[in-house]
Amino acid sequence: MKMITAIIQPEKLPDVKAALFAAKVYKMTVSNVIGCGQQMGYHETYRGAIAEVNLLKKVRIDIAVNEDFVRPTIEAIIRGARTGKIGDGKIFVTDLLECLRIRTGEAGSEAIG
Amino acid sequence: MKMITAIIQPEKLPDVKAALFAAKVYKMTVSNVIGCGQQMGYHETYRGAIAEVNLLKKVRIDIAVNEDFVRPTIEAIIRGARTGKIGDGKIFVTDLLECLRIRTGEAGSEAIG
Amino acid sequence: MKMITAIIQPEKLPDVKAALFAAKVYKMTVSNVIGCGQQMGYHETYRGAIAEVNLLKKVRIDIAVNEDFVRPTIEAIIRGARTGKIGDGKIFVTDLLECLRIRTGEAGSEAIG
Amino acid sequence: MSRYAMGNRWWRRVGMASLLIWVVTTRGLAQEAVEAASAPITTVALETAQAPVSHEMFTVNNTWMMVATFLVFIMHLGFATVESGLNRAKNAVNILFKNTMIPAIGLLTYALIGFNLMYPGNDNWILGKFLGFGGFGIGTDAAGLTSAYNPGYTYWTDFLFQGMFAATAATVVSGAVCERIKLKSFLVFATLYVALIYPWVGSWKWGGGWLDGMGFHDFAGSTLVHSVGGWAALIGAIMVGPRMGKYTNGGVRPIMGHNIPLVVIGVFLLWLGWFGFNGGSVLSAEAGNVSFVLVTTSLAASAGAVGAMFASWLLQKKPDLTMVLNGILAGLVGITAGADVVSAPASVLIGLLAGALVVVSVLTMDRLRVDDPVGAVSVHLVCGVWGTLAVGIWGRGKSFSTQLIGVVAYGVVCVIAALIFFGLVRALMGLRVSAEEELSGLDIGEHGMEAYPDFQGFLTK
Amino acid sequence: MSRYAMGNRWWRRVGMASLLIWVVTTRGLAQEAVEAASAPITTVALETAQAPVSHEMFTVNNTWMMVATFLVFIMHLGFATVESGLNRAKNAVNILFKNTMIPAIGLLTYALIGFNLMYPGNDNWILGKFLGFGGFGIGTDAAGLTSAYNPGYTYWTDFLFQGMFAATAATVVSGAVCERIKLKSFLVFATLYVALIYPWVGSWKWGGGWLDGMGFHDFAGSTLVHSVGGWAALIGAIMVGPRMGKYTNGGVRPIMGHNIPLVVIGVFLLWLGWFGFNGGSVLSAEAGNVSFVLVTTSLAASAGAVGAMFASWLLQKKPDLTMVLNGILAGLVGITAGADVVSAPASVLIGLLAGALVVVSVLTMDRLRVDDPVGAVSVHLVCGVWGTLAVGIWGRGKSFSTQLIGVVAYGVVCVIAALIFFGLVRALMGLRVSAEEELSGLDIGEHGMEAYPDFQGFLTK
Amino acid sequence: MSRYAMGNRWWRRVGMASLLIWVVTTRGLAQEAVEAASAPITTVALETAQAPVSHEMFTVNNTWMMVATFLVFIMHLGFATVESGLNRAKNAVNILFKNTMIPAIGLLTYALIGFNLMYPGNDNWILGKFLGFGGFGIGTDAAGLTSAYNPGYTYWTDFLFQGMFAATAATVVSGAVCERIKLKSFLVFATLYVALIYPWVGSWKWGGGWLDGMGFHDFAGSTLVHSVGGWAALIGAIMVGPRMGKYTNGGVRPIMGHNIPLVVIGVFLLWLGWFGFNGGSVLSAEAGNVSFVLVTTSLAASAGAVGAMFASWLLQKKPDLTMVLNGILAGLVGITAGADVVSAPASVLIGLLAGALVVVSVLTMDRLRVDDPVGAVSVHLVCGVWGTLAVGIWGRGKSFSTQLIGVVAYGVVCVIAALIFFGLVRALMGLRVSAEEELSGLDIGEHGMEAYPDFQGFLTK
Ligand SMILES: Nc1ncnc2c1ncn2[C@@H]1O[C@H](COP(=O)(O)OP(=O)(O)O)[C@@H](O)[C@H]1O
Ligand SMILES: Nc1ncnc2c1ncn2[C@@H]1O[C@H](COP(=O)(O)OP(=O)(O)O)[C@@H](O)[C@H]1O
Ligand SMILES: Nc1ncnc2c1ncn2[C@@H]1O[C@H](COP(=O)(O)OP(=O)(O)O)[C@@H](O)[C@H]1O
Repeated sequence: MKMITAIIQPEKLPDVKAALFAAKVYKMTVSNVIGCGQQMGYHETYRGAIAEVNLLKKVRIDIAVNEDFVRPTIEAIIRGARTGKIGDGKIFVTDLLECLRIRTGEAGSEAIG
Repeated sequence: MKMITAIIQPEKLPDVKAALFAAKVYKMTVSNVIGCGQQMGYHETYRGAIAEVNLLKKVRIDIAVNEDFVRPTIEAIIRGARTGKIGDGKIFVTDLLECLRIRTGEAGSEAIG
Repeated sequence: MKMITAIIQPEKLPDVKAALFAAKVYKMTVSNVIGCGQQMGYHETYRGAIAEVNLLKKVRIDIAVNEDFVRPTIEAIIRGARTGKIGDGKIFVTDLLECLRIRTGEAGSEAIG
Repeated sequence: MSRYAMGNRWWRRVGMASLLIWVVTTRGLAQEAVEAASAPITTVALETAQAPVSHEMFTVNNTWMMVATFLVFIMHLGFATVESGLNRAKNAVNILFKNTMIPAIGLLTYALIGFNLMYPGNDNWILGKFLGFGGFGIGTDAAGLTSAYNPGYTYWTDFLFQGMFAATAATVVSGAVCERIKLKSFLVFATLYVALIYPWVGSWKWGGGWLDGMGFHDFAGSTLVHSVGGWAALIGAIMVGPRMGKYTNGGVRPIMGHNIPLVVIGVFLLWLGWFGFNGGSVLSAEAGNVSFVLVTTSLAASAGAVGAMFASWLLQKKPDLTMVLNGILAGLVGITAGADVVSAPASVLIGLLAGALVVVSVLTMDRLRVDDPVGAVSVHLVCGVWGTLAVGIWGRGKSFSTQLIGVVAYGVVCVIAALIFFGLVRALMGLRVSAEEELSGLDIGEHGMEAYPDFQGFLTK
Repeated sequence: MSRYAMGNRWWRRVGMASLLIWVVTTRGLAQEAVEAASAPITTVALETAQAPVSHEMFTVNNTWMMVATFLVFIMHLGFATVESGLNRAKNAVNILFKNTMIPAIGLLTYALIGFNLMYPGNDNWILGKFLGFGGFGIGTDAAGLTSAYNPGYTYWTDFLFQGMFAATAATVVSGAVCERIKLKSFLVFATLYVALIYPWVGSWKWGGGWLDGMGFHDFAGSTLVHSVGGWAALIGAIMVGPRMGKYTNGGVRPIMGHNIPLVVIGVFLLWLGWFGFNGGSVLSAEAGNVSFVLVTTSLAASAGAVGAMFASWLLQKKPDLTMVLNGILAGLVGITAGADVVSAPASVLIGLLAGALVVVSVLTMDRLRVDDPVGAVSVHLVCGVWGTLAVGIWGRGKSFSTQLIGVVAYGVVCVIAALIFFGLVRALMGLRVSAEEELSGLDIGEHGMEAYPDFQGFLTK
Repeated sequence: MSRYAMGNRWWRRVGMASLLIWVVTTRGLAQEAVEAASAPITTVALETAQAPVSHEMFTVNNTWMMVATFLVFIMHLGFATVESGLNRAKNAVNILFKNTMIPAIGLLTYALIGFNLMYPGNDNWILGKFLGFGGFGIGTDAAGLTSAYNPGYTYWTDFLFQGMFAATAATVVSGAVCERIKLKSFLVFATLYVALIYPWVGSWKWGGGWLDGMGFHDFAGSTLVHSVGGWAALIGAIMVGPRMGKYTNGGVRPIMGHNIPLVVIGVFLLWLGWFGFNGGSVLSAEAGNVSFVLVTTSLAASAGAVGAMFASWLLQKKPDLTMVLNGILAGLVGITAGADVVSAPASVLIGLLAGALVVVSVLTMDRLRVDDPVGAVSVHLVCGVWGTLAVGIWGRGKSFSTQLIGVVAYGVVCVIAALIFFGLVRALMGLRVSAEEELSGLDIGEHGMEAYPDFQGFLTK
């Protein structure tokens, strides 16, 4: 099992969700983050002082999947999130040792879906 | 060392915290997430348009533990979070290579607690 | 590749960012968390009832790095975040199997930076 | 389940029954009251308008009119909070910016040109009773400060009271086109519309123009203020197009207001302001007239809330607070044309129907794919028309057909004017911000700042 | 440490000393002033009540009373923001919904039935001077528009001013039972209580009933409005039970207000509104009387803030803003019964003690496990009783025992009425939402929407 | 790009041209109007001040003055919301606490000492016309309730109207030192400054002191209220030092206001309040005078918004809403000294320049490293001085040099007083909270609570 973590543009979340659903990936956990990458921040000016906002608003998606879902999930994310512009984001994959469904106590691959 | 990540119902946080404390697990990091699983979203209606809210509010708990604490921690979470209803959540376990206490520079198992 | 996750005091974020930049680490993802560690919470009183806030506000930083950046990154975080007082925080290191840049599809070490 | 349903039915029945009882038991008395109340308006008040009044009376009248002016002024804050609250956090600064500039621009242009366009005086008509102009700027001699000018107020109070009304029309437009219109484009349109169209068409009735001569009745502006703004709002909403993501795959996606307490603050302030809007439109402190107008105004607002609550509960299954709030405004807009000439029970009916109407209208607008984030068209245009026509139904001695002529005349001219001005602005400066700016919000795009920088938002909104 | 403590003590001493100086140095003068001020109220004003006044005077009086009406109206916004601000974000829409509907329902039922139940007139008493009714609906003949009706205001102003008061009683209840009561159940209770109980018991004093005959003094409603609402709030809070998680393992868990600026906005609006609540209760614009009442009102409010600040600093160790805000309201409720008959220094004392009292009362209520999220019982009931009794202490020529009889009489009847109505509603429709709904919030449960959808909340609240 | 730029230039040109047209076309008339308007103020009004007025007139006058009092009262809510909105969420409770206590403390100290220090009466001057005192406490005999006291209002109205002004000076200071000053230290300073300095220096002009004798003109307090507060704000901001992180490595880091809708609410309430601040300063309801003052006030506020918008767009490239809001306040502060003696076009110019000035001043203050979170010094001091001097330029028959003397006199004394009081407080209790407390916020540190506990903030703010 793997944990796939994607950092994407906030406004692309609906598209990524749609792409994931199309790829039959229905489960995910989403959170707000701010990030700093190749993309430059935009400028806010406030009462004459200029703030370079170098931490930009991003959305983080965590998806736990079985091995055979790793590729389709990554592809779906890319399909939904890519615009070709700097700031599109990153995908990170880590190893998932165990997964449990709290309600039933099921563990491993069956608990993931 | 392992990193235990649980996604639970927001209103169960106090119970889970109590169960963890009872199991002598005192350290944790908590954050807000929204998630999408087997549970159906509720409906919001706003000025006549119906929004299916398919990302529900959840709470994420991250706990770094030594090997011998893995079982007790997981059991404590389940004890605190289980209601038997869909939406109870998931627990994920990943491998933790290193842990450091910033204040002292201690590393490994002793830094975790 | 490794994923470095640090939990720090919110007010030290600017210092940590500066230390990371000085160490040539420019990419990171930041989020708000609340945490519970050795540090005692402060007390809020509200209309006569006392609330011990035992989950304190913290900032979480996630940084994906190549192997040779692990040490410098950890050292930079410690340099920026350490005050010597309880509550300085923790650093966790996990293994990162894969990293992809959504915009270009690049993978692995080159995608990280 | 069934007990619940019963409670529900029972509750409704009691409401309906009570209203009926009242309408029946009080019809006679109320009718008398209207007669009593409206008598002074048409006779005593007009007489005093000729005859000079005592210095004391003049001072009371003027004091009342100043208070009314303040109340109308605070409506601009009401509009600002309603509109920003009903939109997304990422556009709040932009909306507040517009609503802050509108009264400022409104007062300045009204001083420069509007006042003398709207009230040209008897000798300054240029085109029949269709267009007049009294010259640029404001100013008066000593007579303007006494009851020789008017038994109800000084020249300066007159200017300020009318000037506070002026900007309202532009504010109505603001609500319908927000979250996607360019700041500069809106400011230019609003300035032109407020400086030229509002006062010009206003002169037809309040300036003593052709519609006034015909007997058209619009006491405080259901048509002259609200539907004049409403028509431009409708044209603007259509021309600028719906917000991205509002209508997708045949469905309507709700875009929720980000701060409901702000909306409540706004609606209460607007109700408060309406006491001045309608109460001040008596143009003197004449006790019987003003207090009667305040009662019809309040009853219509209350009934609007109740009407919208039931309509919303019925049609949307759950009672929608934003609909109830729109219902209050609907009741207020509805009673504005006839607050002085309908009975108290009639004012309840006008409000009740306006409250229900606004719910249906909001749902219908979405079906027609006209994206009006705050329901400005439904509140100000639809209920403005309804209120004006209602005068023809329940107003003592008013003619339905004359009311209809007025409604149509304003509709035609305002639609044409809005088309021309919005068209011009679109051609010269463009109407709509870029898709990127719309996504990241106009606050960053137009102003480089955020309304709530300390709070973490749901970033996908 | 010790310097800090000294500074602290020093500061307090100066405060105390200053107050003393003032009380001492001005007692004589102030006493005179009260006599001077209250003389017209009891003599001149009553005389003018008989004698007709000039048209000018009538118009000023009526204008003032209309302004007072507006001020009381805006109190409803004050209540709405105070209550929603002092509760959790997940229940904000629900609270605002109730507070928006209350004035609407209040005005309509007052028009239908309340006005004629509260002011039956001399000839319509049915049960001694205990219950009277003047018939359904409102309406008047031409005399109602002149000083023949009343030297202070027209029939319509009378209705509207009193109608704005009416809903206040229900609003008080709303604050005590919020975050767990069913929407429909509350609306039914509120409608019944406002339509029947408030006007009925109000008639005992202001309608010229039996308590008025006894010499009971309640100038603007410490008892008639605030404790009438407060008793029902107490019964409601007990019957609906505490919010989940409020009292656990013998401890009190604070449930914090989600938006403190909203609470501040509300309290300032309430203070503003009280100028009309008390100032308008003079029932004319009589300069000396009204302005004196405004001064006692303001001094009591100010002293309430100071009293609550010190009490809170002493008992809670840190100065709690919500307590200071409650202290202002406490001072206002406290002075309401006697604003016309106590001296300026006495008004400071009444306010100071009310401010301290409200802090102690809020802490005590929690010890008694009566969960009152906004402190409605402490502010309106406890300080309402305090203010009514204070008239018996410092009020010129008032009897403590008569005041006590009044307090008890209202208490008995209101408690019984609240028990019956809440009991009926509980039996027929249930009082409390399900535990799930309470956890996820009434905004989703009752209205299917959120107050702040763009913001990320702490989900465990 | 180039079309955009052109649109931009074209827009500006139209604005300028329009203003010019108006100034030119109306200068003559307007001048007359000022003469007409100011004639009664200097002659009729003063005469009536001697002659008794009818009971009716007295009642209208007093009613108007009470309304003005309410409007000034609500300014305190305006200040509270502006200041808290322009600062960070973590300090909101602290700021609101101060702004809630200030009017309470202000009214109580004004009753105890201030009123008789500011208006000592003719016989109580102690040091020439430089310092007088009429004794502790307030109170009056029956004459104080009639026009024998004053044709414009009763003794009690006089006290309350002036008392509402008093606290304003302290509020101005609060805005400049917030987010880092200790609560107790501020409260002690504010109490001293409001109880002693404000009324003492106020007596020089409004109490009939030496500056009044010289012909210094400050109609409603550009200097007496606003710059008196502004000087202390300047000294306070310097002595307490800039907020941590504001000025770093030679750069200015913006610290953004956390709730812009709150700021908008506040500015509208302040504008509303200014109708009473300036309109009430006529000290009677005299129709011509009051209404003229309301017009100059509104035009200056509007022009302030426009001036600040253009200045901000020019200097900051994007139109900054907080600057426009400051611009409105700047226009209002600017017109306050001369609202009764400048023409309508001059009021537009005063406002326009004040609006531009405030933007430049805010930017300059940051360059000087004086950290003033809300721009209090720029609004109240800089524009207060500007407004006072403008009377010397455009005010009918006013002398520039006398105005300058007044400005300097107030500056010298207020700076010295602020230095002494702030110095004393610093020595005895310390001025500034600890760095830890500043980082985690004064809400936790001073009050142990948060303003928005349900919302997740960006924790690094
Ligand atoms: N090495 C990294 N570690 C942690 N987060 C990263 C890293 N690289 C990128 N991110 C996250 O991804 C977001 C997008 O990165 P960005 O550099 O803008 O993407 P791209 O290089 O594809 O344009 C960043 O804002 C940050 O949150
Ligand atoms: N495969 C997954 N990857 C990431 N998050 C998941 C996954 N499965 C579940 N979750 C998270 O757990 C939450 C609860 O899941 P849910 O399906 O409702 O639990 P259950 O199946 O036990 O009823 C979801 O809202 C989501 O945030
Ligand atoms: N074992 C752990 N698992 C998860 N989070 C932890 C753990 N230990 C510490 N943390 C996080 O780090 C934060 C700081 O911990 P704290 O104990 O105060 O640090 P220190 O021990 O260095 O003083 C905590 O608030 C919590 O969010």
